[in-house]
Amino acid sequence: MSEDTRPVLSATGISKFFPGAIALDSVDLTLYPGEVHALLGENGAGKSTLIKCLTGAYRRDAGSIQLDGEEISPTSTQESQVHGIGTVYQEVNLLPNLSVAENLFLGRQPLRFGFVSQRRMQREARRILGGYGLRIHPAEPLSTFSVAVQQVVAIARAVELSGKVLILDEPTASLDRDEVEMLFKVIRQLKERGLAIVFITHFLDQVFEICDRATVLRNGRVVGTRELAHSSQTDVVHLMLGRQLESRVQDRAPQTAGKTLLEFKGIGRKGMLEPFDLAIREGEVVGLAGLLGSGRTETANLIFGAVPADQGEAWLRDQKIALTSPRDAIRHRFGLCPEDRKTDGIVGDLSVRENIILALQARQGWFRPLNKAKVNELAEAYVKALDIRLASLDMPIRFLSGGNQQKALLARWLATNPDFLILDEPTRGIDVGAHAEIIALIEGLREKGMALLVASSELEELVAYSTRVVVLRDRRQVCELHGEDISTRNIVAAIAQGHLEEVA
Amino acid sequence: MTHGLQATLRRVAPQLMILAAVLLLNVIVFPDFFRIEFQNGRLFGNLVDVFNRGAPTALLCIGMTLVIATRGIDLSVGAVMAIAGATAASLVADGSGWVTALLGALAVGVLCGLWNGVLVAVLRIQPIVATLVLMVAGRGIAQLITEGTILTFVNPGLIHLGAGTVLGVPTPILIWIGLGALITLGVRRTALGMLVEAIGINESSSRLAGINSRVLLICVYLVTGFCAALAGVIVAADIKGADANNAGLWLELDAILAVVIGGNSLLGGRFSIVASLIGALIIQSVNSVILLSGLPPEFNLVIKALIIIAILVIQSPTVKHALYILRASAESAGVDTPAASASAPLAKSTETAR
Amino acid sequence: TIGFSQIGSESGWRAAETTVTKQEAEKRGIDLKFADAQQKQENQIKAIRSFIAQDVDAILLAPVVATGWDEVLEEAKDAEIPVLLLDRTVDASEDLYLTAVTSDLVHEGEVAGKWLVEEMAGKPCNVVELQGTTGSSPAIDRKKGFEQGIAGHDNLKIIRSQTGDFTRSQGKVVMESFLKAEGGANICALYAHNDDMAVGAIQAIKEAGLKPGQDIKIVSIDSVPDIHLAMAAGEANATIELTPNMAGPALDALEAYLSSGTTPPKWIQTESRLYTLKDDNQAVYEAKKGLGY
Amino acid sequence: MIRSTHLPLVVTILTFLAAFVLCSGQYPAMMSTRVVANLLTDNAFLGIVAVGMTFVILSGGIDLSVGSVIAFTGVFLAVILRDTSIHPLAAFALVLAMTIAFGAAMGAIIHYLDMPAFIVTLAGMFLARGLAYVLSTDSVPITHEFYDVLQSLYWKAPGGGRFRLTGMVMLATFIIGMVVAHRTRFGQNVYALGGGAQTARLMGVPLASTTIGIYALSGGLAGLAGIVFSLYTSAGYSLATVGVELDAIAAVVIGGTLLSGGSGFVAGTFFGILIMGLIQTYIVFDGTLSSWWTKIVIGGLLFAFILLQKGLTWATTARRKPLIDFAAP
Ligand SMILES: Nc1ncnc2c1ncn2[C@@H]1O[C@H](COP(=O)(O)OP(=O)(O)OP(=O)(O)O)[C@@H](O)[C@H]1O
Ligand SMILES: Nc1ncnc2c1ncn2[C@@H]1O[C@H](COP(=O)(O)OP(=O)(O)OP(=O)(O)O)[C@@H](O)[C@H]1O
Ligand SMILES: [Mg+2]
Ligand SMILES: [Mg+2]
Repeated sequence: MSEDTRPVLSATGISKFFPGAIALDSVDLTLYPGEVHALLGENGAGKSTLIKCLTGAYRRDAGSIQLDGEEISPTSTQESQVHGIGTVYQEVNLLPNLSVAENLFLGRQPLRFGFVSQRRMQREARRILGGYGLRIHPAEPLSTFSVAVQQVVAIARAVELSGKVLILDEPTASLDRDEVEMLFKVIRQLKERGLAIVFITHFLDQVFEICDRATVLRNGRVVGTRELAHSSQTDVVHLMLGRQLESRVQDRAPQTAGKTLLEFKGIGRKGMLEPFDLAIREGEVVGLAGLLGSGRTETANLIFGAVPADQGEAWLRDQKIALTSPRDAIRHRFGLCPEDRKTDGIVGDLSVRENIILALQARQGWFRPLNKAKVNELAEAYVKALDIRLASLDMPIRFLSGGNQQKALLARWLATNPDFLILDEPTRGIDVGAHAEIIALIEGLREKGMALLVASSELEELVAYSTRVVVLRDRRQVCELHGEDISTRNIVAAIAQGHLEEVA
Repeated sequence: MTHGLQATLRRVAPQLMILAAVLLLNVIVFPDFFRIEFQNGRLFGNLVDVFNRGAPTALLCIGMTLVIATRGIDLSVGAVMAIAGATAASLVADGSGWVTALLGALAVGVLCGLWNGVLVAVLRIQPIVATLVLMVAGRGIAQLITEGTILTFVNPGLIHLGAGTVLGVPTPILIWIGLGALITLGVRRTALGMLVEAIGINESSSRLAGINSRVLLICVYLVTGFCAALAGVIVAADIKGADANNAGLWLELDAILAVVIGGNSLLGGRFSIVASLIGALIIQSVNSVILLSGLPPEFNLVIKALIIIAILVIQSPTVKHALYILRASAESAGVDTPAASASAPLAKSTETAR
Repeated sequence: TIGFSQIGSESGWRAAETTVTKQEAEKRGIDLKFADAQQKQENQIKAIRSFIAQDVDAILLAPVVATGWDEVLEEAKDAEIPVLLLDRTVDASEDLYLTAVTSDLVHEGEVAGKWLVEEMAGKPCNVVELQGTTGSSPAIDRKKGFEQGIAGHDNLKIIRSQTGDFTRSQGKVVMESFLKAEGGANICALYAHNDDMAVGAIQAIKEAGLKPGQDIKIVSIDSVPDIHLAMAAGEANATIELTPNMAGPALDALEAYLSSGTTPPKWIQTESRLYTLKDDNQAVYEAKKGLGY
Repeated sequence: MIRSTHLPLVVTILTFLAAFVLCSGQYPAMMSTRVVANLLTDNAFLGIVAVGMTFVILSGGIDLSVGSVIAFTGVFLAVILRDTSIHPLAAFALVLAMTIAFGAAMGAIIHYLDMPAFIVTLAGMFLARGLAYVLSTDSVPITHEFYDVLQSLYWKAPGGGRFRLTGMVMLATFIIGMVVAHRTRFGQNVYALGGGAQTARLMGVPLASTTIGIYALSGGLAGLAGIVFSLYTSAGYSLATVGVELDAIAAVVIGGTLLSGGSGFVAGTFFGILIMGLIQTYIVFDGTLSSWWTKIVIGGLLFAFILLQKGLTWATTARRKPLIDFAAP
């Protein structure tokens, strides 16, 4: 990163306006060859918008971009690909109906006599994915694979496309440690080849592990650029939030759980989840830990009735209940914040307000609309309580940044005042500030006597709020950790144990 | 309340403007267009005709708007009209009273809606294919009832629904305005409107939020069947006979067109029944231009196509956006009002980026 | 076995033709294979080809349009299957079919025109015309015939002509607009290409407060039962019959040809009878009611 | 190994074969070269438009204008051959250029004005039919000797079946369509568009040229179908081929292509066409159905096929096992 190397890409004065919001206000970004550059900022700071402007997915309203000293102005992502800028956008952006190989090579398929050669394409795909430790059949449609695999394919595609710059927008949000390691290995190789890499994430550990410099955005403006070797986490966090993050007391939650609320006996579904028993008491947070694909999401969906169980029974306050649909569950005052907020969570074109009251209204029934004043009061209260950043309650929720969407979804369920709340990856894509708030929120809810089931891939977080952790492996419960036993190390051990067995 | 009215007016403003333009076109080809007389116990005039003849399309587009809001489409409404008309006619022919006939026809329409709804919501067949089945078979069923003939009837009660008047106003006008108002209030004064929009935008999310999307979807198709049946009865009553071969033929396309001209997206979501109804009036006004112009019928379709294309282009998101920018920059070029200067940087910079 | 390729069932008259054809076949003990083409020529061609593949003894064809039959008729000829045309001839060489039993569409229009000329007896008269479906041959020919019929009589003037798609409801709608555009008093006669449109128009005239049949003379074609009912009530003035019994003469000709080899004439014209108020329309109505119109 | 994505295709083919065997069991005359040749000849124009429709539907769109474009092509050819001395081949080229331009214009409107294909092509349908009326309301026979030459090009198989040029044109269209769909970048872009336009855009698929290309292709194939139809009937008629777009859509859907786009096969459409042709042939062979029962039975069979497909798809996805992804590091 010596001062005299010429930047690969330098953007100056990039601005982007949305109706009612200034997403980017004269942002500068400079990338040098062979550097990994972190782009940091709170939810809604404008990170995704910035890279969309850089790559031509959005038309920028002002500013100029220079690539290798030459002015470029990509008007489509295709154009930026031609310039050698490969990008992974925030939500997985691949085509589920095409095969893995076709996704990898879309737009630059190997040709033979002018025709696409499927055979060569698949051979190449196998080779490329092998480099990420992924051994799959590349002719299968992408939709048959889990989100994690899709994410890796998206990364592989972007890497293949990037001759000069690689941009990764929260690529690790749905990856496990091992995959993250694999990704970092690839990034280091690319760095050696002299590529400039933009890395967006909310995991500061990862930032300090892999990145050289960081540019921090706040409210659409650059508030600073730092050499990471010479700065600390607190410094960066301070820059991001504009305030200090109170260090939280790491007291273990006292064991004051109430009486048993729910009991599942031998509940399961063939081909999806092995039968398991689980009891949850009031004022208890049960954490679900496991590797990708271990069945955490399945457990959550099964308990919520989103995918009905085909065996076992459920008891609520010693009464047997039927859980065949989300509606049943909601009637019994359950709530579920799903993992994939884009497809299962938000209702994109409805306003933020309507999204917040949706579940409450659905429970109230078709013919008893919530009155307007109450709706506004509720929505405003939650926007304030969760610090959701928005231009207006009337704006469609899909215009919110990813993290703010997540908070709005939390608000939806809190508004129903549930007895039992299931959170599937509640902090995915959420910034450090909000992360702390959500953890505090979970503890607050528990103290009020709510029962929670939280699935998460972030072990530190699980350790922080769980009163009990259930470890899953291969869609089966393998062990349960209580009280003092709950620690990152023990969870990792419990997960890994299964791994060793499997290999043996 | 007034706030809601204002919002509605803002929503339908483009449609109203287009309607005004097409009506103006009518006046150009026929200067007496707006003259309304009271003649022979009924209002009599071209404008009355537009409202009266627009009734079937208007009725269809009430239901169609809801179906389209759920990201569906119903191609079978024309056929359902034929079935309902045939049912009503054959019931009065068998000696039933007009009330029985009407109820019977409506019941049959609802049944057709149920069939479509089950195909879409339970069997998960894509709406366009699911309703294609009834579109093809339905006319056959209607002909089965009438045995291919025009089933003429003389029951005055039934005829009154299509050709009669109430206080001088043709009954169909009252029926479609009444039903339109009823259903608009029905969906907007309850939570139904929002829930329908929610399942149209993202069904999976809606289901997880506890909306009974399956039943709601079926209900929407039931409403469409009901509206189609009512339209069928009116059309049959109008000519005092059930014409299974021609009643409602291709009218589903007009209804869909009306919904789109009403500014509703075929991709589901936000909807406005009032705007669709104005869309129906626009289509009928276009038909009226064609009839009044006196041009040879060979040109009917070309004229209709050109006017519709013009309307759609004006309404397209791209043109709307361009107009918005144009207006904003025109404002900023003018007097330096605070509002104008506030919107100026936005408009200008968007332009330079092009 | 005889195959019958019918156009479809787009109108009451068509349904009646189908019914009568089936009755005539049954009367003669013929096994009739019926194929409805849903108004599509391609379906008719498919049907004929299938009949050939089944090796039927003869084919009855009611062609939807005059052109486009050469190829398939040649195939029928190769397979030595006689083809008889009903209610419309085709633009094909005459040796490709045995005979055509049709009315003369132009003649029908002409009869209507002549009737109106006589009825008006030189008085000035503004005529409005309800055309059939744009592009269909009855619409074209009946328009032509009518114009021929009134040619040279300058007192008759066609002031408006628009399509009513052969349907009752369109007939009514278009008549309504005529009445408004021209004013009821300005219209003295209506010529409709078929009775259904006339029946619809009669309602429109009544709703406008005028007396159909008196204030506005009405002449139309087909002679379906409902128009006779209207005529019996004095609400319509004349209709020209297009008989639905095309199959009778055709089957007679076919039987003669098959049994004794007598080649029938290439064109068997059915009678285009004019009915006016002088006829006993109530009786005609009763007689026709059961024919499946 | 049959890949899961190929299943709808296999199902369609099996359905056709089973149906054909069943029908032949009832009417032995159906097992003849005549019937087979008729299936090809009579459905030639429908097959050709259905290929274009397959591309459109694969991309997540729809084209309602094809029936009218066929009619327009026929009338245009008939009128131009009647009124001028231009050679039919030149007229073919001219009309193809026109229909391609027409389709491209619709594609451009759909893309640049961001309007739904359903509505744009509906307006296109009105316009094309309207233009046909303006050219001539009457049906115009075509009597050029070149037409006779083209029509006399057939191979008479033993058993009386005539395999005509038009049928071969359809087969060729299908084969080329298959190659384009699966072996060219354009084809891949079509599938990509059907998988999600926004995503495809972010992945760098050129949306504008692909969309315009798709509708131009559909328009051009409708023009070709119009030429075939004019050979088939030796005439141009403005009321011809009403509702053919619905037949084409039905054939595409029966052939296993999803109307929502992104999944399906050109080859499936071929069997969809054959199945529809078979249904009609069966109804004619039966010969006892009245007009109304014909409609009801066609609707019912359509429903049966959709249901069969649905059931098979459901049965197979329910059993689909998740694939194990990551190798141990
Ligand atoms: N199409 C749009 N219309 C209006 N506002 C928008 C639109 N897209 C984004 N915004 C707003 O722009 C701001 C920046 O959003 P962006 O997605 O870039 O945030 P981000 O930094 O990527 O956040 P996150 O970490 O949550 O992903 C947000 O306030 C968002 O609400
Ligand atoms: N629709 C599907 N079809 C086939 N397999 C699926 C499907 N959905 C999920 N799976 C498989 O089920 C397993 C569980 O996936 P899932 O992502 O739900 O697990 P998880 O433990 O919740 O992981 P995470 O939440 O960290 O992504 C994975 O192996 C995945 O491939
Ligand atoms: Mg983002
Ligand atoms: Mg999960």
